[in-house]
Amino acid sequence: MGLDVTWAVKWLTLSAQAMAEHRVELIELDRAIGDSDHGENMDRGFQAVLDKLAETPPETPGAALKLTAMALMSKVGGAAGPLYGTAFLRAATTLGDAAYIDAASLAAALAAARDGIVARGKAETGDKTMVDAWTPAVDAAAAAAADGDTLAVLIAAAEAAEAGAMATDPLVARKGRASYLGERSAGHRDPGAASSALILRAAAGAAA
Amino acid sequence: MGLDVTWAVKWLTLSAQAMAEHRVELIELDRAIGDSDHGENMDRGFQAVLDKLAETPPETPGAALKLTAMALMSKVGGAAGPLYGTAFLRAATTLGDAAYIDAASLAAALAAARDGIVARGKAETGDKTMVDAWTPAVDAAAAAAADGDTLAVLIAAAEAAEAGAMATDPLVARKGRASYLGERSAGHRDPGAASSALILRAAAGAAA
Amino acid sequence: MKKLINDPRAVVDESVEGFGLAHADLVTVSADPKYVTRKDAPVAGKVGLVSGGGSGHEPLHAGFVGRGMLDAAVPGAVFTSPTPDQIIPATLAVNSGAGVVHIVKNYTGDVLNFETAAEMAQAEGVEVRTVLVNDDVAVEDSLYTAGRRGVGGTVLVEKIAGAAAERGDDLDAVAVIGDRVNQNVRTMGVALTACTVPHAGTPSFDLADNEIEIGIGIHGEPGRHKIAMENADGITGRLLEPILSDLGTASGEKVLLFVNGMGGTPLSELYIVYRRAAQILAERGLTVERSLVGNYITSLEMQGCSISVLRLDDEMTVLWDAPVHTPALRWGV
Amino acid sequence: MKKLINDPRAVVDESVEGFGLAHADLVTVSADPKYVTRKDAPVAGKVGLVSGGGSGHEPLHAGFVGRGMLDAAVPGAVFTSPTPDQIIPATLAVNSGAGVVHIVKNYTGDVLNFETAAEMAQAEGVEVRTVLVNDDVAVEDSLYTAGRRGVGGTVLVEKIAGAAAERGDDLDAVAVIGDRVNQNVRTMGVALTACTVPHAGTPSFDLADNEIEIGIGIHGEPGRHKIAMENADGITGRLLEPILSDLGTASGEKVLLFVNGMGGTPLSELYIVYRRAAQILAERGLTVERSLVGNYITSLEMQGCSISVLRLDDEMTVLWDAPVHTPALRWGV
Ligand SMILES: Nc1ncnc2c1ncn2[C@@H]1O[C@H](COP(=O)(O)OP(=O)(O)O)[C@@H](O)[C@H]1O
Ligand SMILES: Nc1ncnc2c1ncn2[C@@H]1O[C@H](COP(=O)(O)OP(=O)(O)O)[C@@H](O)[C@H]1O
Ligand SMILES: [Mg+2]
Ligand SMILES: [Mg+2]
Ligand SMILES: [Mg+2]
Ligand SMILES: [Mg+2]
Repeated sequence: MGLDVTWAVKWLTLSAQAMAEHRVELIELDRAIGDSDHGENMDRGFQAVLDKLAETPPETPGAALKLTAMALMSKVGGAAGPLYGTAFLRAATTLGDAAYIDAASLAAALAAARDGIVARGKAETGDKTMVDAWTPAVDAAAAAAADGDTLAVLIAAAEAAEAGAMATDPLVARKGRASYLGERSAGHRDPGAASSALILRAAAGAAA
Repeated sequence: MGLDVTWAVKWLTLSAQAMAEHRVELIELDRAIGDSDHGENMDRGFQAVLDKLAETPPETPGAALKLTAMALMSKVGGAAGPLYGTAFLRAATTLGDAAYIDAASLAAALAAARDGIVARGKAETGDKTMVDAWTPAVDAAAAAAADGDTLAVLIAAAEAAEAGAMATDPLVARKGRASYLGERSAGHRDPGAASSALILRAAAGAAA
Repeated sequence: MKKLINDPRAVVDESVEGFGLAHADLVTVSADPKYVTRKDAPVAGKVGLVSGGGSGHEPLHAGFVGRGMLDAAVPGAVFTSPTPDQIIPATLAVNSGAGVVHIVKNYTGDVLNFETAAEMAQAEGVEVRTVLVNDDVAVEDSLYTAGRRGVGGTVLVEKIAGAAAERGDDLDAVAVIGDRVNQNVRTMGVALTACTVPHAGTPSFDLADNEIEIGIGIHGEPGRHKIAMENADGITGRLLEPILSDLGTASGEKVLLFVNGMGGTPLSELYIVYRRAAQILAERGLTVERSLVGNYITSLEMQGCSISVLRLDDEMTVLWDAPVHTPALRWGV
Repeated sequence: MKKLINDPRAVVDESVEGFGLAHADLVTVSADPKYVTRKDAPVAGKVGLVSGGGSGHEPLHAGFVGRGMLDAAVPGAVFTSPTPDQIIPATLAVNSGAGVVHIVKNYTGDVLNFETAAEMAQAEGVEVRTVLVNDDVAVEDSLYTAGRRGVGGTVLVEKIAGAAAERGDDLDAVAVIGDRVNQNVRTMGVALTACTVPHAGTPSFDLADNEIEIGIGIHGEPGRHKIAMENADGITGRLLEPILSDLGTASGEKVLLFVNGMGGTPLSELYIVYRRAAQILAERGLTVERSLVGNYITSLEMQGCSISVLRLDDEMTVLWDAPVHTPALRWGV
């Protein structure tokens, strides 16, 4: 079996909830080393995702992610909009029309998402961006996928993403708006890494 | 004998000192019911008077007051500049070329100054303006002049002006910038009345 | 108080000097006595237009010196009217023989200083007319006050009278059109924050975080009353209501709508106010024929705005549209 | 936070609506997707110019839509770059067949969103060139950052490239002159106060009463470093020094000097900065051929300024002087 469109819709719904709940926190993180909009942008974007899901309920997980990509691309703006848009689009492409996602294709979809972010943003590990949440998540997912348990893959990814986001605290940013601060960016968590961890935690929550 | 040009120069010098010393206080009074410039304007104006006195030392009290009128008119600006300018000009005209001022002509000069202010500003007693310091001062001076003692005239004028200035506290302004505040102007001393009292006190101080 | 200044007492000197350097193609600056004239003044045969007042309202007045508007501006100290020894030479400098109109905002200081200057200029043979601007509806009872203040309408008087002078109207005609603009314009302002006069160093009034000051003038003096903070639509209604009722506009009339920033308010917010004001005017059946949005008559860094409504007639519209070329207002040239 | 707004989330919608009402003679506003086009767009045979970015920098960009400058502006949320679904239709709307130039400030968000939009517009048959503006010398080591930001120079690129498009230059030529302006302009800014993004409600950074932030961008992000408050002459020197050394100007060269307010600074203070900047340039043997002083690219109500110096050649000067008719910049027409 594996994860189906119900899981995907639940994932996106929980993600939207998480963005609304953590809106102020993400704004605050962005205020410290950016321009105070990340939480607002993500909240607005995922509300648009919910609207789209209600409007045209998707029939496959891939369709749900594609719709998400389009909504985020057209409603988030800023750096995060195109990056998340590309991530969800690449994941959707990997999943194709499949009705069910097994552990291996789940791990592959996560890897495709991460690769999309890197392709667009050109950030390397340690540049203090959302990549620092995604790369450990992708690695942990790949390792967990061997056992074939999708929930275990998602939990591993979420935990790794959370650890990765926390690990951005001491880093000096080299990409995105925070990079203008140089050394002053150290001591603050990257907002995009934080929102990425929330989204991946929502994915696990939806499968639990 | 009476008051001579030395007295006049000392009066103006003490006035300049008083304006410098009370600059912030006059600004604060004007801040409450006006536009925060009265102390700055008077200080600037009387510094210009000092410069003029040094440049072309006057030979009569009347000449000293005329020079003062011109300096205030050209350096103070605002409402106070033309009002004080006219006051000093009218007083100077009254005194003419006399080398010495007796009590009667002193009282007449003060009355002329006050009349000048009223002629220009059209304020009545109780309108909460500098007139409320000048009119009691002129009345007290006239009464004291009967005894022929110029110092007594000046002390009477200074005391009356101070009382008059204090008495503006509860009034509602009907002229000048404070009038825009209506009832909100009550509870504050009129800055022009306060500076008038300082100037008349300096006149007494110079004669002591 | 944080300001981009050097010595607080040199603010006007240095600012006017910089202004003169930046606009050397348009204006000439006299440093002492301080005044700014149009580069080609006096313009032969043309009535001269002189305005002035305290500094701190930039771009008013110096920013409006140039073809089609003022011939001279006379800046006083911050929030302090200029003195006759500045106004007189400015008046003489722009007199081509056709006489000079003084545009004076109705504040005791401005009135007295311009009055003295006009008298002395006349004594020197210059014909002077005075247009007194008093468009501020916040001053309710002008019997018991120094009368209504000159505020936002001043900009409109200067533009339209300036165009009349430029097209060759004579002295009386320029004064008459200036008066007509004044009689047909009403203004009301609001402050969200006070401003700080450089030499004073403390804010000009105290305002709590949830309070605004309604019916302010332009000198940082407190307004008619404080009210609790409201949203932009609410504030706009509060400003516009007394303007329209005092002006007595009737459905079908044409107006110019002027939303002016007090210096520290973003342009984006002025457009939010403009939006609501335009809606209200439309509801009243008024046609907004012309509009102006921006910081034109300010109170240093104060946050807030004023709204002015000018009832237009065809001649005023033509004069409004006439070419103007000044540092702060320019079109048609 | 006191602002003349209604719902913090409606700020851009309502402000752009008001802007459209106030300038209905010049622009057309599309509400959703949100973008502003020149009233007569597409102009037959003319290369289209599109710019955009986060809101909160008004008058940039919508204020520069009109003859001789931009054909379209695409406003994002406050400090958030717009999305491809706005940029694409704006691009299509101003394409007359001669192609479209995107003027993009170098921020990751703007670059990515315009990149996507350009790709998709090209797929629809519109030739697109991108001019990336990155004039901010505050970003020292562009190897270890997202690269220099696009700041004050953007206004100059838009004006000069706009004039090139208006005179009939082809797509590549317009992009080339835009690039040339960018390569010859350097900017540096300072904040005396932070600004508050409406939806955030707290100031974008913390600054003590005696501190200023040097090397800021335009999004309320903190700058290169904080220093103790200094006077205007000192600050001007600090901003100009890195500009001139990076630009490598030589005595005898001609420049355009642009002193820009961040939104909450009085014009009078900008002229004090201009004065000192002009003195320094004169000391270096540079000739200030053209100048611009005012609030053109802002950060909401932030107090502070930026200085830009553009090394001029004759063609740039001619294009700078060419007629422009937009809500925020107008001359020659
Ligand atoms: N080049 C990049 N590669 C990957 N992620 C990036 C890059 N640039 C920025 N980001 C991510 O985007 C986040 C900021 O998003 P957001 O605040 O919405 O956009 P903006 O910086 O345009 O305001 C950063 O915290 C970071 O995680
Ligand atoms: N019409 C008037 N008649 C008499 N005195 C006046 C009048 N108007 C104003 N004043 C005096 O001028 C003072 C204000 O002076 P100042 O602050 O220097 O001028 P401004 O009000 O122009 O800023 C007031 O306190 C008042 O005493
Ligand atoms: Mg951000
Ligand atoms: Mg005063
Ligand atoms: Mg004053
Ligand atoms: Mg942003």
